[in-house]
Amino acid sequence: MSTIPICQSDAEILSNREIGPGLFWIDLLAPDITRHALPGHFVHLVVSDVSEDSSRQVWLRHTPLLRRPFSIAERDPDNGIFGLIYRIVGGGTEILATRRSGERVDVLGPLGRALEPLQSGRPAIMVAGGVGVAPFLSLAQETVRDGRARPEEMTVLFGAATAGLLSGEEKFRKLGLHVKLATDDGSTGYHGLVTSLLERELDRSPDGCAYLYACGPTPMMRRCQEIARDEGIAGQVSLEGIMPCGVGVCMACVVPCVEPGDRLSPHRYERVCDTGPVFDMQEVVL
Amino acid sequence: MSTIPICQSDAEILSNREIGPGLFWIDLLAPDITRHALPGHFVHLVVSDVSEDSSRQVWLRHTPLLRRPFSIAERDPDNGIFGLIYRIVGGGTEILATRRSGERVDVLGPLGRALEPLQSGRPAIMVAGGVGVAPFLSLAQETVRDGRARPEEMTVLFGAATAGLLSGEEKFRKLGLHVKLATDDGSTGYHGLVTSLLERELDRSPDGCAYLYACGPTPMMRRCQEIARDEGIAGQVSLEGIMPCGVGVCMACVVPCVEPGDRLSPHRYERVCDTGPVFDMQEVVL
Amino acid sequence: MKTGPDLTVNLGSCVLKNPVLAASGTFGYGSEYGRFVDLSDFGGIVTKTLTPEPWPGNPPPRAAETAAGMLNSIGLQNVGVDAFVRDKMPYLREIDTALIVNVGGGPVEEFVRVTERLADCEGIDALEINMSCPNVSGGMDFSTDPRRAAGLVTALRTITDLPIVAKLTPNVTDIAQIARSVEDAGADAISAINTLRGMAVDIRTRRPLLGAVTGGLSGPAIKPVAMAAVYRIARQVDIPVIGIGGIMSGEDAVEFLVAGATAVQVGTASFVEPGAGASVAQEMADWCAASDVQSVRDLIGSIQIPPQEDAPCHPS
Amino acid sequence: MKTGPDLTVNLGSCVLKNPVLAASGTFGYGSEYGRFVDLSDFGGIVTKTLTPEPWPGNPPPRAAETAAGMLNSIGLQNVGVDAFVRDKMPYLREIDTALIVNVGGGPVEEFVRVTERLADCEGIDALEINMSCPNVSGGMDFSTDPRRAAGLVTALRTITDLPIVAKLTPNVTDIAQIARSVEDAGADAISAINTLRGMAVDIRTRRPLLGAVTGGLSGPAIKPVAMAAVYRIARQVDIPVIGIGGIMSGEDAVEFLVAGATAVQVGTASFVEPGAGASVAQEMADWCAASDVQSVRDLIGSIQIPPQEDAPCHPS
Ligand SMILES: Cc1cc2nc3c(=O)[nH]c(=O)nc-3n(C[C@H](O)[C@H](O)[C@H](O)COP(=O)(O)OP(=O)(O)OC[C@H]3O[C@@H](n4cnc5c(N)ncnc54)[C@H](O)[C@@H]3O)c2cc1C
Ligand SMILES: Cc1cc2nc3c(=O)[nH]c(=O)nc-3n(C[C@H](O)[C@H](O)[C@H](O)COP(=O)(O)OP(=O)(O)OC[C@H]3O[C@@H](n4cnc5c(N)ncnc54)[C@H](O)[C@@H]3O)c2cc1C
Ligand SMILES: Cc1cc2nc3c(=O)[nH]c(=O)nc-3n(C[C@H](O)[C@H](O)[C@H](O)COP(=O)(O)O)c2cc1C
Ligand SMILES: Cc1cc2nc3c(=O)[nH]c(=O)nc-3n(C[C@H](O)[C@H](O)[C@H](O)COP(=O)(O)O)c2cc1C
Ligand code: FES
Ligand code: FES
Repeated sequence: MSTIPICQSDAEILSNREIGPGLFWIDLLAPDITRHALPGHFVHLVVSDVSEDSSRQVWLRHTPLLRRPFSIAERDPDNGIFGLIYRIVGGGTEILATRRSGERVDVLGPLGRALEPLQSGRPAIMVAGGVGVAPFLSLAQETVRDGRARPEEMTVLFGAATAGLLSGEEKFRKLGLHVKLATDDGSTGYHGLVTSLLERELDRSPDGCAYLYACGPTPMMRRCQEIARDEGIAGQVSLEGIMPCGVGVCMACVVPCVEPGDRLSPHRYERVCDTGPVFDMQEVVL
Repeated sequence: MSTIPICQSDAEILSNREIGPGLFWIDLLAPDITRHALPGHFVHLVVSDVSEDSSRQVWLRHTPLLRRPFSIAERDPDNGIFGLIYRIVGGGTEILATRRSGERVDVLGPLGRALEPLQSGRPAIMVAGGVGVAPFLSLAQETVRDGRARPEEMTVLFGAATAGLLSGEEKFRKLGLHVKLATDDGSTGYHGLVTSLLERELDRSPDGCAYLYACGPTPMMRRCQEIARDEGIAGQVSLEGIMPCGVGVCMACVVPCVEPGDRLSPHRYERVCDTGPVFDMQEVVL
Repeated sequence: MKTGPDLTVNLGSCVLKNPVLAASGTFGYGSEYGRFVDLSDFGGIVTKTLTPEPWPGNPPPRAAETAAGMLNSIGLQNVGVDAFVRDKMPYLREIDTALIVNVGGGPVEEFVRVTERLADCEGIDALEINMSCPNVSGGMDFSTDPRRAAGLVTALRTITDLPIVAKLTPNVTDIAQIARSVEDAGADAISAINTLRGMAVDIRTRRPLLGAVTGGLSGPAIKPVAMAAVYRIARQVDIPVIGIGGIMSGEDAVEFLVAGATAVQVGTASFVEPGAGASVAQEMADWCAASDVQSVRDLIGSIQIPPQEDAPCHPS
Repeated sequence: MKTGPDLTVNLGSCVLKNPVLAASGTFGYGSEYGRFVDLSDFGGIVTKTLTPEPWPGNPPPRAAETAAGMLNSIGLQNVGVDAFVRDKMPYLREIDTALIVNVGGGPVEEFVRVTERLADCEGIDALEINMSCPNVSGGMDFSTDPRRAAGLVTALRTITDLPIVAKLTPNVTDIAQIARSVEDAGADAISAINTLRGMAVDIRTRRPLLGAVTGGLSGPAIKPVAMAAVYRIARQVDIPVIGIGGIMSGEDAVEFLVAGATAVQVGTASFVEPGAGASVAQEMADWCAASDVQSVRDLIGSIQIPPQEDAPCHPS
């Protein structure tokens, strides 16, 4: 259980705009949450848009019922603002996309375990698939802000189905990171899987990666695990999971884990929301 | 089962505006429905506002689940437009009030049995409670349009909790009807129940009413039944009922009825949506 | 219906042009919705439960909306089997879709009377037995007791050659056990589920929202319960299962087929969308086409159960 | 909590400051939500079901959202009773609210072990027995069989003086019968209901959305089912009933009390609104104040059953 204080905030939407096909960026004003958030943390949002005092039937206010988890993608601590990047995949994100600036959303956060900070002298690669880029936007931003590591020590390999879904890459470039893109349709960058791009990178500069971060679809992360294992690279993955509570009470979001260094040890179930979403690269069974 | 053709129409909202505290008027473009509608008919609306192709979870589109019934309050057959007057009472009407012009609502109609037309030489009183005024707005409009009866032969007694909820009365005046108002709080017109106003009217001009229409809260209609029975006046009531289907299939909306002229006959259950909503004044057991 | 995937399925000897039927009690006698919906696009229609005599039903109010569902306590108000045959069958016979007539009653004799009256009536493709009518005297319910359920089916089996579909209630400890017993007694198919027992109260008046106090819950809210029932039944019987409960879309219907249903019924959905019987079928066809499924029959029971690491142990 | 109506209720010897408890399995061990919610505004907390040993639970995925509800198949993952007493009780003991510890297990002996371990542990106000854990060997469920249910309560009654609350499953033919039998065996209160059996399938992959295939349905979708269960039980037992199922608001809670519940639990609602245990209680207080109700106890069982014109006959 993390010791970061959790807040429940009635956050104001400052902007909510489409930045790619079905891809949105939302900025929320929530100073308490922003203050304590670290890269890798996520928030849990009530997306339904029927206002508090509106209907007599409370269940109308609660459609869809459950909160939706999103990784914090950017933080402006001076102004108490954080940003999320989200893709419309179902009813909840669909409704979220209709919310307007000035409206409010109920946010719980910051939640989960943060990413291992970057260290100067330990060049790192971040492999991002689609909206899996969110925690790495935070990580890059905070690392550069803190001066913990130099931008040149960070490489982002960012893959998506098509060019329009690579929104965010300009932010990495602006921070001075190496950015390489991959698309399934070849519309930009490398034509193929981002994990193939990773293999190519490791081949080209075997010393260019002392630490590997991965966040994206499960097959992508599974392949990253294999590559990291084969190459003997340490690292972390950031997972998703169905999260009714988001704070470690319901035991729904678990993932099977093994003991460090022992892939054949009996599985134990760890909560993605609380022990994770960030796990040691080889700890989780994907 | 009425022989009026029923249509299902994807009607365009032409306007939807607040005309009193929590009281709205909505105009819908639906030529097929408008063409056949008669005073007393109602429509069954899908109020939920999530568009057809939006979410993957169909149940999100269907919150609230059931259609909502509303009486047709006005008809512009030349332009294929009809109007409804509605009060916010719960989640469904709340959502309806947020719908904007240009959006579409799924409408089924015209439904139910129409009101008995007015006849020249048979002076009639319409007793309306709150939004129960809707069918009488139609009736007055169509009667004057057809020239079936002269406006002076129609009296509207219109009651509500307070003056602001008497929206629509100006339409009657414009048509040339006698209009008398009653409010519970005395903010305008007669201070008291509209049924007391009815008694006063009948006392004052015993020949002024050969036919009595009533639509409003159940206690109001029950009192109208008593008065009509005591005075020997024929007439009709227009009822509400919880209406899952609105077209006579589910048998949910029934009201106990007695045989004409025999108050002690065994009850039979009649569907408000199909045999009604308009019933002979003494036929229903309220 | 566009050409495309093969949508036909069989319920015993009864062939359906597509797997989507309108459910009993939510589609009247066909003619009401038939005024403005093309019923020939439906896989079939199940008519309102019939009793030997006209039946008045329960005191109103008889319906209430709930979260993603509704309660009803109609109490089987119906015109009775004689009026049905006389007034409703001529219309129903002309519709180009399967006709399943739902049979009810109190004691077994009443079911027998209705079934006998329908036996010589042309144009009926199958009978669905509403086993959830509590016996007026004992308050017992045929489909809560495997022996009584089987007894009812046995009694009807001897007097009709029409396919018999036994419609079961979910308000039991083990619905699959009831299903097995009616299969053994000669039922040709199982319909599952009828409504869940539920109630709601108006806290202002402190009165139940239903005149009969409790009623039956239907709609999307109960879909997961219906899915679990269909899945459990389908694994334990060899006859076709008709899935019912909260189906609003083609994808919902596909979900039931994957879990083991051969056909489905749409109930509450028809109130929202009178053409649901046709639109759900069309959406199924579209889904199959988009998913390279040649025949809906390939979907039936195609659920992939992942190998269990640990035996599933507890429900919560 | 503002001053106002009297909100206290009694569960046997256990006095609650208000009738709203957090339900087992949806509030962990208190400390998780306690980080940012004031638990002293809750009527009480029911902790996650405990087994004698730490229990791994079911394979993921363990949850899925459904219409106005959710499915879960946690499978009772918990730290075990020893770790609970050692690591969780010190925190829980300090909270100014009633503490009800939920006891589970496979065979009766496991319930006995957990109960014995808790017997000498200070700070516990009552035990809630999760009777819906299928016996690992036989797959049987204590609360589906009145004799087994009574046997379990009898076994625990002899080893603890704490009030025993029997928590029942709705997946039975007659929940009131089970309630009567546990009352006879010495239970001090009944909790109803646990989740409804349900399932959902991902039609794209054709795999169940839950790793354990079926799971338990909770949330607003099941409220009418829970209401009917509470109403039926309350009319047949003399001990208090705790209503559980889909409660999201103070008005929902009032509805349960009117139907016969003495207290309620909020489960799924806490996921949406972590402070639901307090806000539902506050809304109840506000509602009582606005409705001239001096004490919530005046609400209990205050339902007005209208005189029946006809006997209610059929569910649909
Ligand atoms: C820790 C964490 C961080 C995340 N960060 C982001 C992010 O930065 N940007 C982004 O676009 N998405 C992110 N996701 C995924 C995001 O939560 C889902 O896309 C979203 O919940 C889908 O909701 P929906 O109603 O649109 O979809 P539906 O499929 O309709 O949702 C149905 C249910 O499944 C759950 N669900 C569906 N997909 C996922 C998923 N992939 N992960 C978890 N629950 C899911 C929903 O929460 C809901 O309860 C994150 C998930 C987790 C667990
Ligand atoms: C034939 C007919 C004509 C009507 N005409 C009008 C009209 O012209 N203007 C107007 O404002 N209202 C009218 N009503 C009432 C209107 O249908 C309800 O106010 C509306 O359905 C409430 O929906 P809700 O979701 O806001 O309320 P909720 O209370 O949240 O609704 C819950 C459920 O109860 C039903 N319900 C609630 N109140 C009523 C009611 N009074 N009658 C029927 N069903 C109800 C709803 O349809 C819904 O299924 C009419 C009702 C009927 C039957
Ligand atoms: C208003 C209403 C009336 C019903 N009447 C009957 C009936 O007469 N006979 C029957 O077997 N089922 C009846 N049912 C149950 C439905 O056929 C169906 O089993 C149930 O509603 C679940 O499906 P759904 O969720 O799609 O509505 C009725 C359901 C409703 C909602
Ligand atoms: C994720 C989850 C876990 C649960 N775990 C338990 C449990 O361990 N023991 C128990 O008795 N009930 C458990 N329940 C059932 C709840 O306590 C409650 O009875 C049920 O969810 C209905 O209430 P609700 O609709 O308010 O959620 C669990 C429910 C959920 C949703
Ligand atoms: S979401 Fe509840 S424990 Fe993780
Ligand atoms: S609403 Fe269905 S019969 Fe009247």
